Amino acid sequence: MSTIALDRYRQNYLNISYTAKSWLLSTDHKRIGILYMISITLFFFLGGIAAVLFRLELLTPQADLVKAETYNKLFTLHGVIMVWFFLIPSIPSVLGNFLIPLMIGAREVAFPRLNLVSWYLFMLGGLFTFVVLITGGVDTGWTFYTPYSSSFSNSAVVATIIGVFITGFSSIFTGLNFIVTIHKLRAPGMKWSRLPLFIWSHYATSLILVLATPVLAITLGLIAIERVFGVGIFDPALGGDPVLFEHFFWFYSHPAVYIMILPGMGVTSEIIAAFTRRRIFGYTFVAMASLAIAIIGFLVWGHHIFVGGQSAYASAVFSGLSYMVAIPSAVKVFNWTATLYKGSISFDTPMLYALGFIWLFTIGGLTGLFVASLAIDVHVHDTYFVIAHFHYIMVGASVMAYLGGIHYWWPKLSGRMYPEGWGRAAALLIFFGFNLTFFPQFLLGYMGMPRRYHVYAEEFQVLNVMSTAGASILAVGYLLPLAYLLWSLRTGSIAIASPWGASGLEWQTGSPPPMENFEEIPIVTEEAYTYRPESS
Amino acid sequence: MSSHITPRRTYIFVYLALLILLGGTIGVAYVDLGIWNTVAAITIAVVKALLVVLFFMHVKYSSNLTRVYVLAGFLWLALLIGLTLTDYLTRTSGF
Amino acid sequence: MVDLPIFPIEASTIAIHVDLLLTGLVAISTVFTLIVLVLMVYFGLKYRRGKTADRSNPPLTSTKIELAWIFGLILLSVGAYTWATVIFFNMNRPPEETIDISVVGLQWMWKFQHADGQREINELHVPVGYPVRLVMTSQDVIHSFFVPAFRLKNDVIPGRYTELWFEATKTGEFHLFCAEYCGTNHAEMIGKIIVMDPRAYQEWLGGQPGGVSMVQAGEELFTELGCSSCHVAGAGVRAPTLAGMFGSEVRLASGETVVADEAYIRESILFPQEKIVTGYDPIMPSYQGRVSEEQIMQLIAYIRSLSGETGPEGGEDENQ
Amino acid sequence: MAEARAPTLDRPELPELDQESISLGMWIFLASEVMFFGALFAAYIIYRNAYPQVFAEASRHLNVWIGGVNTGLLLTSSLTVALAVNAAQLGKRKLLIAFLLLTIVLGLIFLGLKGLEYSQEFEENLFPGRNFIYPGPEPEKARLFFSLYFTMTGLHALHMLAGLLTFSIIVLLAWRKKITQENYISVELAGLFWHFVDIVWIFLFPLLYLIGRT
Ligand code: HEA
Ligand code: HEA
Ligand code: HEC
Ligand code: CUA
Ligand SMILES: [Cu+2]
Repeated sequence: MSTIALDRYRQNYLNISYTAKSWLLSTDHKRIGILYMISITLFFFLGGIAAVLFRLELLTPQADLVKAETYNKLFTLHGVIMVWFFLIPSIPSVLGNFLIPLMIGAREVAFPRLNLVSWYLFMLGGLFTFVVLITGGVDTGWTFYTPYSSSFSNSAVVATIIGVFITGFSSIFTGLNFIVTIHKLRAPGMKWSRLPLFIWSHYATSLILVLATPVLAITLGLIAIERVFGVGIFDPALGGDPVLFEHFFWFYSHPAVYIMILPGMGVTSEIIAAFTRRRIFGYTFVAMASLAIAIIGFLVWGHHIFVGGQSAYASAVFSGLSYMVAIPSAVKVFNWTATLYKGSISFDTPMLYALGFIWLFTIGGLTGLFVASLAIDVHVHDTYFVIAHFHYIMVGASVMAYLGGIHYWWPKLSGRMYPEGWGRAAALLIFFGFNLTFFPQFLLGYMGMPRRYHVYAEEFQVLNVMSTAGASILAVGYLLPLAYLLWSLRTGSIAIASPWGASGLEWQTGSPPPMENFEEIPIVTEEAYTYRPESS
Repeated sequence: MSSHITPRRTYIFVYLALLILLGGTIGVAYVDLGIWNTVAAITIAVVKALLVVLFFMHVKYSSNLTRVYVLAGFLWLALLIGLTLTDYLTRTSGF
Repeated sequence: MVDLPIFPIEASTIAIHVDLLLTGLVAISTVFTLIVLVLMVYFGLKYRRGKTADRSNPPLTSTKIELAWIFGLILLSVGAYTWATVIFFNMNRPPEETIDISVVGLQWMWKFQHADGQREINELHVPVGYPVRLVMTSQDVIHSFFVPAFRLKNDVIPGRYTELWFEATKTGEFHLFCAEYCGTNHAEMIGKIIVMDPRAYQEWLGGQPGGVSMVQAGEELFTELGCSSCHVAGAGVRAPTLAGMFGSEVRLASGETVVADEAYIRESILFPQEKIVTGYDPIMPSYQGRVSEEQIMQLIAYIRSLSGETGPEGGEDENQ
Repeated sequence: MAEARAPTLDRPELPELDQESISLGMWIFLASEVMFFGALFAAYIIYRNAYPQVFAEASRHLNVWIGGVNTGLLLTSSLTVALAVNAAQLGKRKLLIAFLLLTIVLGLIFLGLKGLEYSQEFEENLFPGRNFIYPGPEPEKARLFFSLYFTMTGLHALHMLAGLLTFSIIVLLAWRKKITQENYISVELAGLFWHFVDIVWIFLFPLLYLIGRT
């Protein structure tokens, strides 16, 4: 196998053609994955720049860098871009697209052309939103709460909604594609019980993509209709109920947070297995936990409106269900930790990210339980405590998992190795910068600093300065991988088919894989992660 | 491509049943049954939908996997409605 | 002079319970985070690749262990959940006797009116040691009334009433924030809760140009708007008498019964056709667009007073 | 391998999905569509539950005749679509085209009637836009009913348009003999979509037109 891989002139999906057309019209899942990678990286830095700007504003209690309007537009831009144009498509659309067929031993996804359509929809929605956010801006927050968004804001709400709406269809098609692919295109012998956990978590993610996204589309659509035609469904002046909008919005947006974490969990499972040379402890439980999270995750949305005018009884129900969704998450954390036992552990960059993921997810998840506890949420709702909670999960955990995954599969994606020393340094820098940015925000939140405030009370300043300092370190931390990964494309050493010695079908084909993925469709005879730590 | 071919006669029967049910739903709407009006309307609609799904859409002959996804759509809708109602039906003030 | 206060002052009866709960959750979380951290470090050192260690027969799965931690966590969750939920329901249930204050939120200020008619903007004076109940609504978008020192917040929603009650335990000035994003100057929709000792509070009330109390204002409106032309014994029109109505169960034409609370009265004024009292004709006109939220609150105060509800004045009588 | 660098990136032997798998994709999409309309149904249920009288009264302003006839038309079109799929399965091209054309005609009549109905409602100022005037009690809440009515039926009509467009394309393809007994999946998929649109209407009709008729 390695003889093929070493042949750098071997035909593969990257060198088969270099024309722009061969990329922009490619229906190859690997190329589409790369297209997504480039686009979401751009969006990430865009959202990041907004974050840097408002973090700078927050250095002092007064408004000095930007005006109130600008500040509001900045955090809206940050939230909208980071959620819909970076994190939701991050792991599924990049790594999922690239790896799902490879991992299950298929040549393609089920609907290759639809896959390309998804990317175009994504870009259409993305560019649309981008132009809107840059030219006019929107100031509703990423949550679009009505009646502010429908009757009061005079920013470009409708245009933004159209962008998000279009991108929603990209999500739905991606999810649909993955589901059919996983059901129908598994290689012979690839039973469900042999699937890598990455596949399980993407299956669960796809369910959410398909069943939750349409609700967001219609709900935002209703806001747009209300603004354009004056046909209001949530307008309190007509006896409508703005809280109903919140219900619908969160019916999507809570499951959506699992769209953002489940794929990261899948990546983590792969990395932990590869770098401990161990089958993940409790494979079945970890796999089922993904499905449990996806399903129970649909039943907890009301925890965002504990103080939003929801009945106290409904709040009690949603709080209880939120506690339940923590249990499958805990199962995962414990099983990953248990996998380390008697492993053969090496601390390469991907492993550092994976361990960072586990620990930061634990903190983020546990503080999720704080906010799921009714009495605490009354106090910390809409404060920086919530901001810290979700950045611990979304930045601490999910972005770490994404970076870990990119490093782990970089040889497969690009055919080159990244510089290991730089990789580890960046991972540590990001970990440190991250904690310095967001840990102080828990304290700020409990002290009562509300979110979406550009001016604040004096006593909050010290912690805010710490947070901004952390954000600057974080910014450098994120620039590093961008730089050395790009650099490695020219200078990195050539990757062999399986540089980590990991199991999994994706490692059995060349790096980068040939256009048709496998010269011959593999036949699977073993379970996932067959390693023998004693022997290494 | 091979798949089940439903005889045309079946389609016609189903169609006639649908028309009768349509007549039924209109008819029953003009009789005062109190709350049962709504129950009847929904029941008839569900039966009609079932007929369409099972025969016109061939779910009667589909694999279990397809059936799971057919059900999933409706089940999830029930979740959306059901849990939203836990709020609306227990509100003590307002709305 | 960097001083870093990292814990907010506790100034209400409920705050101590919330903080205790927080402490409990922090303790649980610390245990779990440490377990994960310690195991990660320990295994990482012990089983580092290249090190010799006993790696024989690594366990692959164990249903027993899995079920053990699943059920363990369920028990722990039920405990924490119950604790938090009980406090929450106590936060929601005001005591019988409260000082009632009406609150209207609008872009971007807070308006308050005391029972005796004293109005305040962005400042609210309350006595220490007495339960205070806020009945809140918004004139435009959703806001949220947040007093960190009391550990309390609730959204203020247009078209509805929401409530909040607290009993301050410390005198002093505390932050009032708007916590729900409400547009450009959301961050400046802030104010002060000034907690005074009861005597000072009485003096403050006396010193304010209160003028007309809520009930009186409501009574005037009641005549002005023509309510009295129907809702008064001997009026030509048959309309239910409003005396004794507040808090009672009203039987509706549809067969349902509802409790006549603030929201019900508000609805009766704005959307009278929706809930028709049994035995009456649906002739009451809608007052939507003709009364402001503040005026509705005054009407409600008046209608409450007709039921001999201690209501608005109640709290005050106590203070004397 | 040098020849493999041809500009076309067609990969060899891409697996042919069987019909069942392709239909599965459609069904997943339809599950998604259920949720898309579903939020509107949820809103309807919640508001109707809150304001039953007003909704009943407002419903009486709709034209039950047009609604009823349209339901009949749509059910019939579902039959013709089912028969079209049947014809495709049997490889009867002419019959396929005939049934599809019939479906398109039925769909167009539906939309025509719907348009007529909308224009009547616009004339009566029942469109809940800026000129909304409602003669009955509680105009504000009746307005909610009409908002729901117009959004739900409007969205439904858009779906019908999409379906009709697809059918027109399929007629063209069938005309050019591109649709064969072995490859009629497009007919099958369009059919599934159309039946779904029919089912949505099966619920819309009683919920919008038939409340408060007693
Ligand atoms: C990827 C994103 C992500 C993820 C995975 C989660 C996961 C969770 N979230 Fe989070 N959340 C967000 C993103 C996310 N959240 C965002 C973006 C917001 C704010 C939106 C906005 O308003 O803008 C938010 C807001 C938010 C709120 C509303 C707060 C408020 O506005 O007042 C709540 C309330 O319950 C909540 C709860 C939870 C819970 C219980 C989990 C659980 O799934 C966590 C489960 C995990 C664990 C618990 C850790 C592992 C467990 C152990 C180590 C064992 C110990 C366990 C027990 C004792 C049971 N979240
Ligand atoms: C995937 C989701 C995601 C990600 C990755 C992030 C990343 C970051 N977020 Fe994000 N955040 C959200 C999702 C996310 N956020 C959401 C949903 C909200 C709520 C919005 C709302 O209220 O509506 C929010 C809100 C939010 C707030 C609250 C704003 C407010 O309420 O007023 C803050 C405050 O500190 C913050 C900070 C940061 C920081 C410092 C990062 C950093 O991790 C970013 C680091 C990245 C970079 C810094 C870019 C890389 C570097 C460069 C481009 C170099 C150039 C840099 C310089 C000029 C120094 N975020
Ligand atoms: C044209 C006569 C008329 C006027 C004017 C009128 N009402 Fe009424 N009101 C009625 C009738 C009749 C009913 C009982 C039927 C119903 O519930 O609508 C009623 C019911 C009520 C109820 C519910 C009573 C119960 O027992 O549940 C309240 C509260 C009320 N009105 C308040 C007011 C207020 C406040 C005003 C003025 C702002 C007002 N009404 C003006 C005729 C009137
Ligand atoms: Cu008012 Cu924010
Ligand atoms: Cu949530």
